[in-house]
Order: sequence, then C-alpha cells, then structure tokens
Amino acid sequence: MLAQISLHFPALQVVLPLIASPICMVLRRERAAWGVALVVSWASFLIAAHLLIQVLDEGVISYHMGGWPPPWGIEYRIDALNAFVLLLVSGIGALVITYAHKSVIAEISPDNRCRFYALFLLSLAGLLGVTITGDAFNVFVFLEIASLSTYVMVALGAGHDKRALSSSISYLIAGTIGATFFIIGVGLLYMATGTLNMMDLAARIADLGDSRTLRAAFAFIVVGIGLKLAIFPLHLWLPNAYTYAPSVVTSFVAATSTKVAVYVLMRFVFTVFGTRFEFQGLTLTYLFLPLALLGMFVPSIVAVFQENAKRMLAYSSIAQIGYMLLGISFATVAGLSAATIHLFNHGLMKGTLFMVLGAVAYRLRSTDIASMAGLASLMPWTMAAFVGGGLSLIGVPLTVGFISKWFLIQAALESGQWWIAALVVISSLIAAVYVWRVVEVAYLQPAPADSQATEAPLSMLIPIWVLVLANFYFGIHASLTTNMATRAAEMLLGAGT
Amino acid sequence: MTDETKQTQAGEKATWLDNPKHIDYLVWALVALCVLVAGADFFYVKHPHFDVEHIRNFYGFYGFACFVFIVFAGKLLRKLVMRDEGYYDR
Amino acid sequence: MTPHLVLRVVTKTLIHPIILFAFYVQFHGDFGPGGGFQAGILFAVAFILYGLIFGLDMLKKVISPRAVQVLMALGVLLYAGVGYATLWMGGAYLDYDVLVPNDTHNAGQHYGILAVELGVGITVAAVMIGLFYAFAGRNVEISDEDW
Amino acid sequence: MIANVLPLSLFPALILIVGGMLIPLVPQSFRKVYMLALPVVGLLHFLSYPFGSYGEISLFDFTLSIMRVDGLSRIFSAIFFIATALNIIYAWHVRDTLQQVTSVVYPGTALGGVLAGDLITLFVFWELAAISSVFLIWAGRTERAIKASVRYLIIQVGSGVLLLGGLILYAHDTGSIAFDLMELSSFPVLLIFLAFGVKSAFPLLHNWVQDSYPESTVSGTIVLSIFTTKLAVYSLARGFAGTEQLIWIGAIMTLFPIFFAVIEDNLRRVLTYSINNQVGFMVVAIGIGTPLAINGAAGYAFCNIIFEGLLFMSMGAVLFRTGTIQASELGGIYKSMPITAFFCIIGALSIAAFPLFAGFVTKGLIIDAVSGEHMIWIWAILLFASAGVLEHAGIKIPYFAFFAHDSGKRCEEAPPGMLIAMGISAVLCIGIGVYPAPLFALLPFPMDYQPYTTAHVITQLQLLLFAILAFVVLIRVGVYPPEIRSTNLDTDWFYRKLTPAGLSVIGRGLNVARQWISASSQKRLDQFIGRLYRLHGPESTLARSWPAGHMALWIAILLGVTLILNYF
Repeated sequence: MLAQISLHFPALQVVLPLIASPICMVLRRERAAWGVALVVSWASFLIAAHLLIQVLDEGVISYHMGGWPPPWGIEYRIDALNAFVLLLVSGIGALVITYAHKSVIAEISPDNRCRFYALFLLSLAGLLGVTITGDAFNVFVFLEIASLSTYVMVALGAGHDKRALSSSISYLIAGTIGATFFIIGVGLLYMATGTLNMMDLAARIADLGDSRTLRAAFAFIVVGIGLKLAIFPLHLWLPNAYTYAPSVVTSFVAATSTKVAVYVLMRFVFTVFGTRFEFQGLTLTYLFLPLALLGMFVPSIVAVFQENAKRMLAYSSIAQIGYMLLGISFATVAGLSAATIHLFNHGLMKGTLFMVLGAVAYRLRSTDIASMAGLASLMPWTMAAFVGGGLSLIGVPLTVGFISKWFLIQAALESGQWWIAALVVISSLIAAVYVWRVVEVAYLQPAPADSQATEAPLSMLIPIWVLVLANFYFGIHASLTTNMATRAAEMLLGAGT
Repeated sequence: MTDETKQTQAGEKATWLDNPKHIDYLVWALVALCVLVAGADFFYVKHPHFDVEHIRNFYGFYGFACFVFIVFAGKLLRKLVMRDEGYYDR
Repeated sequence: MTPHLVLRVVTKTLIHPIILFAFYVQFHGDFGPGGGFQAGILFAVAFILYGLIFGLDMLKKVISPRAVQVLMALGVLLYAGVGYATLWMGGAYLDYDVLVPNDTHNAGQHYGILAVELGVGITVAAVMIGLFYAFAGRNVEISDEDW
Repeated sequence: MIANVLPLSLFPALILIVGGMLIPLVPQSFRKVYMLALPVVGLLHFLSYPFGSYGEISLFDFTLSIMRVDGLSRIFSAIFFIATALNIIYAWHVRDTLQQVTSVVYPGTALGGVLAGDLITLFVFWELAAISSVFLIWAGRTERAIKASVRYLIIQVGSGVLLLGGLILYAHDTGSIAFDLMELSSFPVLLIFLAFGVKSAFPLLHNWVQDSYPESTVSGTIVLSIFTTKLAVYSLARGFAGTEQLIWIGAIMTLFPIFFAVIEDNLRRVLTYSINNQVGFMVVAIGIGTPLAINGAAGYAFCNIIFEGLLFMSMGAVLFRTGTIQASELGGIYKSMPITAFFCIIGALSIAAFPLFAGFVTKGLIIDAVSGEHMIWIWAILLFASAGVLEHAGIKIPYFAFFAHDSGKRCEEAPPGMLIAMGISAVLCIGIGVYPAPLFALLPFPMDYQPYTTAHVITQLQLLLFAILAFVVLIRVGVYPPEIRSTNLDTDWFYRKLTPAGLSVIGRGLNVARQWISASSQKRLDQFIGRLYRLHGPESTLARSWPAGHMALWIAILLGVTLILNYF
C-alpha cells in the first residue's frame, strides 16, 4: 500500500498542503488549525525527503497529472535540482510551523489565526507547486497561489503594525507586475512553440533557434522573475514586506520564497532556453553580473545603518540574492553549484536569524536594535542562536556560509575573475559589521534595569536550534549539499544536449 | 648595589646576601670559575667545525665581547627609541 | 417604505434568471463554453446585486459570512477530493478515467470534470461574495495618524 | 558517514575545546579538578593513537584530514597538553570564568592546528586560535588591554586571511590542500608563508607579541606566551622545512629582540622579546631542515615552552604579589618570595642553556646543526644571541626582580598553585637536562646525539661564565644602564603612531603634523561615513520606502535594458 501511495508522492507533495488549507479555514479552534498545519507540514517534509532519495537513486521522476502524458497534460518533473529545493522549502516550512504557535498568538489577532494557518499552507503548496511542476503555465498558477497568500499573510501583520497594510499592497502591485511579465513571456513562448511543457519547450526552442519572439519572451520572463526574487533595483517591495509581516511569515518567506524564485530563474534560463546561449550570454554578463555586484554591496551598506534588526536582515537578504545571481551569471558548473548551495544555505541562515528575531519580538514586542540592549544575559540561548546564524551569514568556517563563499570564490577564480573573488570577501566583511552591531548591543551593553524579558519558550527555541545546528552540520559535512548542488548544476548545463 | 642594602626594613633579619663582603666572595668565586673553564681548554682535544675555535678560550672571549656590545648597543638604542611611559596614550 | 421601488422590483425579477443562467453555465461546462469559474462569478453576481439593492444586512440573512467562508473551503475540498478519490481508486491524481472504469464513452471524464467544476464554481462564488463582504462591510479601522 | 563522525567526536583537541566550553556549567568547587582532568585525559587519549591520519571528511573535491599523528605533531601536541595542565595548576586561585574557559579552549584550538592534516583544517583552527586567545587579553579588563586586544585581533585575523587567500589560490593551482612541504616559489605559497610569518612573529611582523601579551592577566600572559607562536613554528616546520630564507630570517629574529630587551623596564615585556629571540633559534633550525635540525627545532620548542613558561610564571607571581612588574620598582623580592626566586633562577639557567638544564641539551642540537652545515656567520650570530639570552632572560629577569637594590617591597610567597606549577616546570627543566633520553625518543627523527661531550660542556661554560663576568664588571664599573620606566618605540610605532597620524608633511614639526593630520583624517573618515550614511542610511534614497510606482519604473527600465541586450 505504501509503495502504491509513494508512486503518487509528487502529486501529494503539493496537494496535501493544498487540501489541508481549506480544512484549516473551516476549523474554528486555532489550536486545531495549528495541529493540522503541523502534521501536514511535516508530512510534506517527509515526502520531499523521500522524493529526494528516490531521485538520487533512480534519476528523474516524471508524474503525469490526470494520467495525461506530456506535452498535453501537466507533468510534475523532479530532478536533482528541484528535489533539493523541495526539501529546503518543506523543511523550513515544517520548522517554522512548529515554532509558529506562540508567535502567532502574540502577533496575529484572534479571528485571523485559523486563517493564517490556512494561508500558510496555501503558500507552502504554492511554493512546492512552483518547484515541482514541469509546466511553464503551471509555474505561473502556483506562483500566484503562493504570492496571493503571502500578500495576505504580510497584511496580517497589521494587528501589530498598521504599516503592514501598505507594505502588503505595494508587494501586491509589484508581485502582480512581475507575474504579468512572466505570463506575457510564457505566452510569447507558447506563441512561438505551441507548447507549455518545459522539456518540450526546451526541445522546440533548440529546433527553432534564434527568433525575436523568443528573445522578447526571454526578456519578459527574466525581468518578471527578477522582481519576484528581488534582484537589486527590483527589491523595493521587500524591506517593508519583511519588516512589517508577522515574524513567522517573515521567517518562512525570507527562507523560501526568494529561493524558489531563484530556482525558477535557473530553470528557465538554463533548462528551457537551453545551454547554447543564443539568448542568455549578453544578459548574464551585462545585466546579471553588474546587478549582482551592486546587490552585494549597496543593500549590505544600507543594512549597516538600519535601526530595526528585521529590516537590517531584509536588506541583507537582498545582498545575499546578489551572491546567488553572481553564481548564475558565471553560467558554469562551478557558478551554478555555488548559486544552488547558497540558495540552500541562505535558507538555513536567514531562517535561523528571522526566527530568532521572532523570539525576540515575542518577548520584547520590538525588533529595534536599540531595544535589544543586554539581551544576551536575559535570553542567552536565543542570542547565542543569533550569533550562530550571524557567523554563518558572515561566512565563518565550519558554517554553511563558509561553504557558500568558498564555492563562489572558486567559481569566480575559475572564470578568471579574481577581482570578483576579492569583492565577495569584502562584502562578507560588511556582513560582519551589521551582525556585530546586534551582537555588540546584546552582549556588551547593560540590560535596562526594568526589563522583564526572559528566555524564549522551548517551543520556539528548539526549532531555532535545530536550524542553528543545521547551519553547522552542513558546514562541516558539506559534501551532502555540495554533491547535490554539483549534480544539479551539471544537470542544468547538460540539459540542452 | 651593595650600598643600598641598608634599606632593609627595621626588625627584619639581614640575609646572607645583605652583607657586601659576601657579594665580593661570590664575584671572586665567579672569577675563579672563569679561570678554571678557560684553563680547561688546554686539557682536551677539540674537533672544531670552524678555524676560530682553535683560539684558546675563544668562547669565553666571544661571550664577554658580545655581552659588552649588547649593553652598549642597548644604551645607544635607548637614546633613539625611548619615549616617556604615556607616549602611546597621548 | 423604502425608495427605489423600481430598482427593487427589477432586481427581484432579474435574480432568478441570473442564477438559472449560472447553473446552465456550470453544468454545461464539460461540453460547451463555460465552466466553474464563469458560473461562480455569475452566481456571485446574483447575490451581490441583491446585497447592493437591499443592503448588506439583508444579504447576511440570505448567506452568512461564515457560510461563505465554509463554502470557499468546501469548493476546494471538493476539487481536491476528486483528485484523492482518483488516487484512491488506483489512478494518477485527477485521472478521471478510473471513476467509471471500463467505459468506452469516457463517462469517468464527464463525472470527474463535472465534480471538479462544481468545486471551482462554489469556491469562486464564495470568494466573490466574500470579497463583496470584505469591501462593503469594511469598518474604518485605520486612524488618520497611521497613514 | 558514521565512520567519519566517530573519530571526530573523540578528537583530542575537541576534548579541550568542548570540555572547555562546558566549564561554566561545572560548579566552582569541582571546577579546578574538572579542568585539570581535561588535558590529562586528552593527553592519555592522544597517546593511544598510532601514527596515521584520522577523521577524514570529504569537503568539495578535497579530503580533509582532521587529525594527523606523526613524530612532529606528536611532540608538539604532547607539550601543548602538558603546558595546558601546568597553566591550570598555576591559575588555581583564579575564579574568573572567562579566563578559565579560554585557558582551556585556546590551547585546544592551537592543538587542533598542530594536528591538522590539511590546510583548510589548519585555517579553521588558525582563526579559532586567534579568536579564542583574544579573550585572554580582554580578561585584563583595562582600557589598554581592550585596545591592545583589538590590535592583536586585527593582526591575527589578518594572518588568517593571508592563509585563507593563500590556500584558496594554492588549492586552485595545484588541486591539493595537503599540509605538507611546500615550495616557496609561487604567490599562493608566499601568502601562506607570510601567514605563518605573522604568527611566528618574523622580524618587523613581531611587535604584536610585545604589544598585547603583557596586557593580559597574570596567568593569561603565560597561556598566551606558549601556543600561538609555537603553532606557527610547527606550521613552518611542517610546510617550509629546509627553506633557506628562514635561516636568515631566524638569525635576525634572534638578534634584534636582544637590544630591545636590554632597555625594557617591564619584565614581562622583556620576556615577550625573549619569545621572539627563542622562536628565532627554532626558525633557523627549520631553515636548515636536516633531520638533526628539525629535531632541534621541535626539541627546543618543547623545552622552551617549559622554561619560558617557568620564567613567565615567576614574573606573574611577582606581579600578583607586588602589583608591579617594572624592574625599576622591584628588587630584593627574594626575601619575601625565596621559593619563587629559586624557581626563577632554574628557569633562567635553563633558557641560558647551562649544562644540566633543559636548554642545553636541545639548543646544542640547533648549534650543531648549524656548524654541521658550516655556516659560520649564522653560527656566530647564534652564539651572540645566546649571550643575549643570558643577558636579558638569564640575568636581567632574576637579578632585577629578586636581587639588585632592595626596593623595600615586602609581600607573601606566591600561592600554592603557582608554586606547584613552577615546581613541576623546574623539575622538568632539570630532569630533561640531566636525563634527555626520553625527550630525544619523542623527537620526530631517530638520531644518535650525545649532548654531554667535553667540548660541548666546556665551550658552553666558557661562553656563559665569561658573559656573566662581563655583567659583573659592567655593574661594578657602573656602566650597566639603570632601569627606567619608559615606552620604547618598536615597529608597533608604525601602526600605533605613524598610521593613525598619517604621513607627516615635510617641513612641519612632527608633532604639529601629527595633530593636524590625525584631526583631518578623523574628519575625512567622518565625512566618508557621513556620505555613506546619506546614501545608505534609513532616510536615504537607497533605503527609503518607495511607492509602488518607482518599482514599476525600475521594472520598465530593466525590461528595456534586457530587450536591448537581446536585440543587439
């Protein structure tokens, strides 16, 4: 029976959270909704783990929705790359939901709590759907499911800070423009090729060769996704959305949604448009590379001057996107591995850090850096976790951050651009500056005498520390992630042949 | 160094070394030892690596000269690099 | 009693054909143009029209906001449920053929699509009514300083 | 994977690192015993490993080897454990958790570096050692100490960055990260060489030692004096044995600290110069690189840790009891602290390499290795340096602290913990000097060496006794320079004075220029940060919340650029 069901894991991966979402909606008890979300998220994680192992053992899994074979039907196609992303998304989702219960009670108004869990699952389903599907239009649908639910989740922050509403609207406008561009691009592709299945698209584009329609499609798709993943000048929606959303939402979205967008970008740029680089070459070199470099520095420096820790990390996320984009812009196996590794690793570190801030907000009702004075003595485990995540963000050896930086630097050296390697190192030093600001306040300043803050509850601490340890575990046993990433990168670059 | 031993605090028993005469004994003992080791050079066969080692009591002379040189060089160096204690704090 | 007598009368006469048309579009969806999405919109139009003319409170008596919320979920559940049913019956997700096995006329496809479209229709209608509630019933919560 | 994890969890350095981190959880009453158990258990566990590589982890395309046990790493590891235990005993009275933790964790990280079988592992521990040791300086808890700790950290981390840069390029060039003999002929290897050089305090790169070590606490300085430079010595011996440049670098290292040590008033700082000088001997030996010379370097490092530590311990005890360590304020302390004085003299005799003491049997190896290569100038320099060691460490330290003119200071004898630690060190100094066979057996290469030949003993005695004679004569004549409290400029002037002040403008008085420039560079820095802030601060163009329209504009621009790139 289990073997029978496991055949349908690709569908269940998406449908399980999708169907659990309305159940949460109907439930009246917030605790019950949390329970459903908890069970479903962990089940998703197990499914993702199973799929990953299966992909590693048996190669690409292709699942035909409704029994219709591609290119007519919708195909769910799982290979080394997206199995890896599925694991990250579902893993972070499971940990965040484990952690969520208390934080949700603290930050979201009572009548919205069940709704939150429904939205969370919907968003999870959307992100998993984007990742798993092998159909270009399906990507759009799931992207919208994930985005729409995220807009609402951001707006739920209004219970705490009304600015969440305007942030949500601005995110909605940006996201919709991005999605529109994307769907225009997909439309153009359909016009030129008459198919929507990615593998089929890749084959037909390879046959068609160069054409203006395809070039326009490429431009629209790249810019559309670029907005979703907050490439440097298209990041304007991100800081506010991350800052004013409830902590749980920020932790989840920051660790997953931009990562999924990065995945989609890689998928389209390399798998769909092929590896002959008729289209991508100039864009990668003259658009992605400069934007990546700008993105590594400008938002980092902005982060240094932020007063709010959450906002600071939001800018830091934009900078980290720069690293991934940098890896992609090399268009080599080393570069794509670096991007993929960092995609995973950054999910781990930002998940940790935002969850820590959620715990801080739970006790302090604020994430202003100034309000965190002396917090290390009041919440030692929480702040130690921040230091752990911070070390990882800086890229200290033994953490995943180091692995990311190492691969990026190797990729830069391999492409003969040692100055980029130097820039990567310098920009990590900026990360040290802003992480240090928080550490300094928390560890070296005395706590205000009237502070009532105590250690975060265990239900929050345990998921946080699981992630902290993951930061170190994958930093030491890096071969687990790096082998995956290298395989994924080889697959991406070899897919066109 | 001997004339300051008077500083010994009241009520304290003077130690053997507080007596300047005893210090002189020590100095003469050192001189005697030096003569002894210098003289020892006449009584064993050397297998030197360098020609200079054939000189009788070469090591003794060299040690003496080096020591004097170091002290005088130190005095010179002090003129060059010495600043008052709070130099870096200004 | 209340003004706009003409509007009220016309509305009352219009609502029935609108709903009927919605049903037509809904259940004809598997053969002709139309389907759950359009039908749901039409369905919702009937309710929204009623709400516009007779007021929000009257509409809430017809269909409560809580019911709308449950319907939203129900539609999705119906859709996904069909998918699970096909899984359960040994096919792929949403593989309607297994609903009526061994049928040369693809009856399974018809039933499957009908059920799924019904789910879509219910959800779309509920979401539209929900949106109407959300906008029309909105209390001004945001004080001037917040802007 | 399990097979990889298992040896890692039992990795001897981790016993110190993890065990040290757990110290705060142990109640104070058991803490000392627990702390002492760590190096003891660690050493016993370590000695149970046969030679070989352990804890292999594959990282990227490389295989890390967390632990390599061979002759060279064994002797360094053994002495690191012993020194850790001695320091714990010495600091028995200390109740400061920060110091307790770092005085175990930091040796553990240095040990990790010694055991590293590849450059990446080495780098990790290299940086960990830098970071963990800084807390010891910090523990001085004075403003001076905190400032010094920052300067120290910058230099140490800088060394790590050099190492990282070197190893990345090296791995890229050669495809290997093996930590083995390297050829000093390419840029990456040069970077690695410099990293080792900074940490072993090469001439002109040496001053962080004097700058930071004396600012630590009584026991902290002793811990610091041992591990960082010796880890670097080990690394040089591992990576650059037989590199000729090292011979001259080492020779210069033995020379220049001598002159600074003569005029230095702070006796702990005198000892920091002595560290440079002693490491110089080892560096020369590594430069020669023959098995005899490497044995000399390793053996000398082993003994040096003991007797240099003993000297630092005795000076620490004096500082602890009298509250000062300035030679000009001390003198006559032997009356109050006779046992400490006795141990100090044993340390002094050892470092000066008197026969029957530890220094003699191992320094002889180095001198013989040099004369065996017929390098007369190096030989002459090393003899000269030996006289210098006698001057500052052998005579100056005990003489000015315990004898000389009586300062009138009276105090208690050192606490029992300190005395026991010093006692054990003293016994080791004499024990190794009298019966060196066990130490020789521990050396990396088998050899047949007889330290006590007539010529060795006689020539060494001639050198030392006549040098002492010179001292007595100079004192009697009144030529010997008196001790004066002062700051003596060293290369740290360049970064403590010159760099902050900027380049002086020709024609102006140095002082005027310094003030003018420091004021304006401060202003310029402020201006720069101000500009950054205006551009990146919370209210700046780059950080403001922009209305959605601007986003749309950016999308349009980007789409335009992408389309243009694609169409042309």
